[in-house]
Amino acid sequence: MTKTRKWPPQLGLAIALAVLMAGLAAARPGFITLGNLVNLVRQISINGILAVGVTYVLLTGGVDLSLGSLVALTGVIAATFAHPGEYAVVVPVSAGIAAGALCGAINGVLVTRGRMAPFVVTLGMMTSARGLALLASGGRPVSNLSTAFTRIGSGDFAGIPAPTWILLAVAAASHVFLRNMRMGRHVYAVGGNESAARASGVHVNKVKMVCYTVCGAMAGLAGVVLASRITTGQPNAGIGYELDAIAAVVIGGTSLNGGTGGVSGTILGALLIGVINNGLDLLNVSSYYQQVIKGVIIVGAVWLDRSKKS
Amino acid sequence: MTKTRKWPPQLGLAIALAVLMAGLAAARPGFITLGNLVNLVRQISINGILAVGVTYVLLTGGVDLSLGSLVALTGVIAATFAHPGEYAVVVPVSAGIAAGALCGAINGVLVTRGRMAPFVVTLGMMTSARGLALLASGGRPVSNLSTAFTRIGSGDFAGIPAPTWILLAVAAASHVFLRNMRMGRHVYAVGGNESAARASGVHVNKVKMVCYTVCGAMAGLAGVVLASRITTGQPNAGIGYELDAIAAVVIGGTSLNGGTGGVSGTILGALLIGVINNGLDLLNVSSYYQQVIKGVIIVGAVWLDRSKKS
Amino acid sequence: LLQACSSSGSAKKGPVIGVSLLNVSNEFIVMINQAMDAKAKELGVQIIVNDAQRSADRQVEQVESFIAQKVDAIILNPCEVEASSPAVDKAIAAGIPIVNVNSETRSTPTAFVGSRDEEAARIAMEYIAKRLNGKGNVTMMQGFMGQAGQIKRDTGAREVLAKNPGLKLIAQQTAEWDRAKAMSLMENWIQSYGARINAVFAQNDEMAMGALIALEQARLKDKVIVVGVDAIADALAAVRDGRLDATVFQDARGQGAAAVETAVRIVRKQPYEKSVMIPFQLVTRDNVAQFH
Amino acid sequence: MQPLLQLEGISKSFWGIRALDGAGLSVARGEVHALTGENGAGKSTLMKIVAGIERPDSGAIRFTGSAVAMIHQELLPFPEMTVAENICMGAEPANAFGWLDKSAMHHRAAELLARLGVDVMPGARMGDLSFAEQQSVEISKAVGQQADLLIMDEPTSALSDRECERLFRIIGDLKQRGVAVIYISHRMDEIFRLADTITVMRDGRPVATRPASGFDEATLISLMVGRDFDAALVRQPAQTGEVALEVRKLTREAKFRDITFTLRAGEILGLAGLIGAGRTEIASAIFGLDPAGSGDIVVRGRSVRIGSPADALAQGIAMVTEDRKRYGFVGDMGVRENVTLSSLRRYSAGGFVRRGAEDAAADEQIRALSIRAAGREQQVKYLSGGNQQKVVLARALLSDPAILILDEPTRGVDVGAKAEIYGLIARLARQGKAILLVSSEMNEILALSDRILVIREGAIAAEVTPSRTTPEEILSYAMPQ
Ligand SMILES: Nc1ncnc2c1ncn2[C@@H]1O[C@H](COP(=O)(O)OP(=O)(O)OP(=O)(O)O)[C@@H](O)[C@H]1O
Ligand SMILES: Nc1ncnc2c1ncn2[C@@H]1O[C@H](COP(=O)(O)OP(=O)(O)OP(=O)(O)O)[C@@H](O)[C@H]1O
Ligand SMILES: [Mg+2]
Ligand SMILES: [Mg+2]
Repeated sequence: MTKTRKWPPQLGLAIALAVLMAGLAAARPGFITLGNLVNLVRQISINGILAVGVTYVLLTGGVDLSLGSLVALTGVIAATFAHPGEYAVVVPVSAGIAAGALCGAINGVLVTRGRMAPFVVTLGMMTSARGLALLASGGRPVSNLSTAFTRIGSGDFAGIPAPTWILLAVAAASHVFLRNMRMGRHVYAVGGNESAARASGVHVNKVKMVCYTVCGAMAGLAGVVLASRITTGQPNAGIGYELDAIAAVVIGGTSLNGGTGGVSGTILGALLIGVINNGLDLLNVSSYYQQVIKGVIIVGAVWLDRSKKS
Repeated sequence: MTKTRKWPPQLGLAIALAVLMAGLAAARPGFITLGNLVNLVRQISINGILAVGVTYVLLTGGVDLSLGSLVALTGVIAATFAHPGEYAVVVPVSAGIAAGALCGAINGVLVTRGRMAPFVVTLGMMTSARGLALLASGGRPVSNLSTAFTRIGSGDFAGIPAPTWILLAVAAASHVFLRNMRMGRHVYAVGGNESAARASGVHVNKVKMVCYTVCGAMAGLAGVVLASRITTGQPNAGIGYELDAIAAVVIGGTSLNGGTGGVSGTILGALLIGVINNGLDLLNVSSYYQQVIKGVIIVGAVWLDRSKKS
Repeated sequence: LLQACSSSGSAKKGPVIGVSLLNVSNEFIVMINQAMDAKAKELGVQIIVNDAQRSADRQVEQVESFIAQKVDAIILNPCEVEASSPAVDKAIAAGIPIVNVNSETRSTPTAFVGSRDEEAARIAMEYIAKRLNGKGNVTMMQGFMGQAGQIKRDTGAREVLAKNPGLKLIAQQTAEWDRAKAMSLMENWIQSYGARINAVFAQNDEMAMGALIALEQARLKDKVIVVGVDAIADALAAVRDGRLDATVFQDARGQGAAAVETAVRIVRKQPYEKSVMIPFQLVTRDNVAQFH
Repeated sequence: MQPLLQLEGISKSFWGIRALDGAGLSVARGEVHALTGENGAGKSTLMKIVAGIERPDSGAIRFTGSAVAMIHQELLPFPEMTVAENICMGAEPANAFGWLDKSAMHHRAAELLARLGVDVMPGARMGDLSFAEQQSVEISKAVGQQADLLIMDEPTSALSDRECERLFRIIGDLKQRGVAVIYISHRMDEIFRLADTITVMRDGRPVATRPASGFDEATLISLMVGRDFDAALVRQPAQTGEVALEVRKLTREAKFRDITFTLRAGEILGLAGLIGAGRTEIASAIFGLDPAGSGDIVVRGRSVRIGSPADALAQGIAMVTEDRKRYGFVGDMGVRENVTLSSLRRYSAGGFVRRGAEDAAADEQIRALSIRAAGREQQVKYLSGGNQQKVVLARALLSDPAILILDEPTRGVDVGAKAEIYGLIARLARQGKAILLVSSEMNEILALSDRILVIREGAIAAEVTPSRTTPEEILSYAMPQ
């Protein structure tokens, strides 16, 4: 009969990214060195982890504004358990991730059982979690962390920074989960048409709970990595990170209405944002122009992606 | 056969607000004094104006993240024309509003003609406009403003602060526009079912253009009022204002998917946020607990609103 | 939790002072806050502390609320030079004494306790000039663009650069007061300039710490001088350990205590100084012990 | 005389998929022009082009009238707005400043609804109406638009005979006034009753256009399907077995009350009634989409609590819903993913989907129901209406239920496929499945059911046996007293 349309969904974005990188390499040979590429992948790690997490929530048609605050809260909690000579490094790491997952689960309960708009629920969590982070730390950075803990953020393996390995691991696992597992299919169904998913026997609330909890856990992981990288638990860390993470996902082609998109696009989106930040720093563009240009490039890249499609 | 459901949509929210205010009045008699009530309505003015503006955009199913940056940009622009003895006060005011409207229109064009997600477009504008505000001001506050200009933010009329009058005016006009004018109905239609609206002969792109432009103009108005109130055009003003404004709208019952809600809910939402901020300050709740409580109250109020409905 | 609830029930004993702080998730401001609490307890006055969360507009609102509550005095830790001025004007117009702490506003308050931010940057940059013998490549990490602190520290630093033509400002960029952003920025600078950078001036210690960690990880720290401002605990520890070259001590506790004391004196109609200047001090490994 | 509408050589492709291939059509004023043909033949696409919603790749459109109104196959409601606002959308009565005249809106809506004889309040919220009621509202909207060409894309797919009669009368009136109507339908009786001219489409172009008198049913069907075909329905009553489903005193306030019946394995029980009688509500309550307030549901002798469709599916109950766009499919997903959504567990191991098995199952269903798609990966939102319906049906069948609830199962399905589906339903009953059939098509329910319950205003008004009843008798029970 006729052929199925098989246009890779993020081709436009990948082209935009390639053009941008080629331009930067031409303008600044230092951009394409091994050292800087390692730099780049390290710098996108935290936003990447958050973006992978929030991809789950966005796919269901929800949103999570609490990410930035959760990064602060979980970072502070992890740091509290990470002083040298107190606990094995697994304790702070699990504490941070568990705290994030718990907050995510609370978001999930309020969205499903409470039948409230995800925007409102996670806005409340954003505010409350920030307060908790300040309370837990007394408003001051929690420092003096063990080297075992700080190595998470600063170490590397086979030349690639540890945070990047973590990002790769969660991205790969999420990709497989969303593409190949039954529950992953259900995530798309809930986001695509919630009533139809329910009528098909999908446990909509369970799916949403999983997504919000995973998103919270990823925020916890990001909080741990950040605290380890900057060697402190900062109660005022992560402000605005939620927007960067959501931006990466949306730039990567996942719809805010849910149901379409995926982790591969998210990684491209995070890379695009990372390349812009890194490239403009390398070019030493003045801060004022940097912001103007950054906005234009983001819109331009997405425009290219859109117009390639139709 | 079927009866019309005539439960006033924001009754739950109004009740939540009343309970909160009664509680505050009991805990702190100073809360209910004339002086503090005047304070309260003045304090919600800027967020209220922004929230009314973004109501238009949210009703179409879009979003506007650029509000905060536009407040800064338009404030700086207005301030540049507001030095004493240079221009009549109408010049800076119109310049600010026009600049906001222009930026809003650019958002609108990119969303309609460019067929890009409003999130991405307005995120780009958010970043770029902030850069422009810094460029236009050289990164420093624009001060030394004429008293005619600063009176907009500090003056009052019949005991009610001028910014509150401005909010009342735009809210009333918007309410009438959205409820009683053809174009207003079309705004709801576009948000409710865009393809149906198109099939019904509604000029979808035109409606969206109007909404984004009005939203930008309101941001300009808010920028003018803010600059006048703090007697400077501050290039770093308005950070995070977009979230507060959207929160007021969503708390007020307007769906992020568009098509339902309205200005009356928005005003209630802005009031709720204002009362929480003002009340917790009055109670001298420590800032950390204040944030925790604020998040809880927002979610609680919306929960009350939701559960009353079903 | 509800400090006021308990005390407002009982008969009002001492004067009430309203305090509006720049941002209590900032360690430096937290220290000012703690000093104020201690001093208030000592003097038997009640203080109401509001957090302006870096928004001048909120700050003006909070002062309006204090006026409506008829507090006896106001202490203002201004967010902005210009934008926080209406708060001062309104308090003065309402006949309530207002004391600015830590930084200035355009409008003149009843009294001022603090120091000049330009001074801190000047001290830091002069230290760099001295270490480099007036010759070398410098980078500067800016605070949040357009904020009073950033502008003033920028001004101070540039004065010293102008006096030392041998110092070249090869790059400057904002890291928005944030440690994580500063780390990324430093990493990018290392890619661009590598060992050509001789010194980094960060406009606060958070950013200095971020730059420091990035340089250490790139094994360049021994080639680059890093200086911050504020003397937060982390930075002092880093100076003590010989990692951070210097920071500039600003006496948060002294400022907080003096502000409350001045406000109480005004309320009690005792003599007070209109301007209490608390000097900055350079902290290096040599004198770090006295700052703990 | 110059025709009102003249189409020539219209072609349209979607991503390389040819929907229209040089289609031409000519419609005169005052003519009722029926358009029919297989699912996916391109009827809706052609009409969307006429209405200006899609742009053709090539071809010429000559329209000499002033306005076109269209009733869409997939409804286009504004669920959050009132019925009156829906009806007036795009043509609201307003003064020169754009100020709305709300009472005029209300009156216009009330009048149009009364003409169609639909019992819906102009102030009701559109989203609260049943699919059929929404369809009636959209018909009223189109009729009220004073167009000289009215396109009706399967307007009666969810209407029962009474509303259909009213609609036909309205069409007669419009014709008198010189309005041309293009009427798309898969129902032969309607086509022969209404049409002056009939065009049959196949594979994106008309294959025959003749005056209605030039066709008889058999030739029409063979032209549509492309082969000779016997559409007559004959079903031998099946052997019935154990009681599979028993419903006792099922009640929901203001919707239905005291619904009690039993359904045996191998039996097909029909639910007949007028729109709004509550049949869909009853079916949805049993399936757990919208659980009832009180009453018992007994499945194979055990009383069960069904709080959600997942519970129902776990009990072996599957349902094809009436509102396919809302409950039927996930538009962004492909045919494969939709078809297997309810039974994914069977095609997975250890939580992982086994793609090979899933692909095979999807292909099997595509073949069995002759779903016309560009492959199993084609997104369902881009399928034609009838093919979407087949996807929904396939999903329900694939879950291999013991009890199957079918609410308007052949809505929008072409005659050929309809006969296949009838055959399928009969075969399923023979295999021992218990089937609850809700249908507004009298022929369908009479031909397929073993027993028929007539629902009137939320209660069972009568039970009849198809072999010993007539459509008139059923209608007399269904009419509100
Ligand atoms: N937007 C679209 N994108 C891709 N393909 C489309 C789109 N719209 C229609 N098609 C395809 O065009 C063909 C014709 O569809 P159309 O809806 O016109 O059929 P139809 O004759 O109305 O069928 P039915 O009787 O089932 O309603 C189908 O193969 C369908 O899949
Ligand atoms: N989702 C809904 N929300 C509120 N009311 C509804 C909903 N669906 C249906 N109703 C109402 O329930 C009543 C019964 O409708 P139902 O759809 O069950 O009738 P029916 O007999 O199946 O007829 P048909 O399916 O042909 O419309 C109608 O008055 C309708 O307005
Ligand atoms: Mg069709
Ligand atoms: Mg029905």
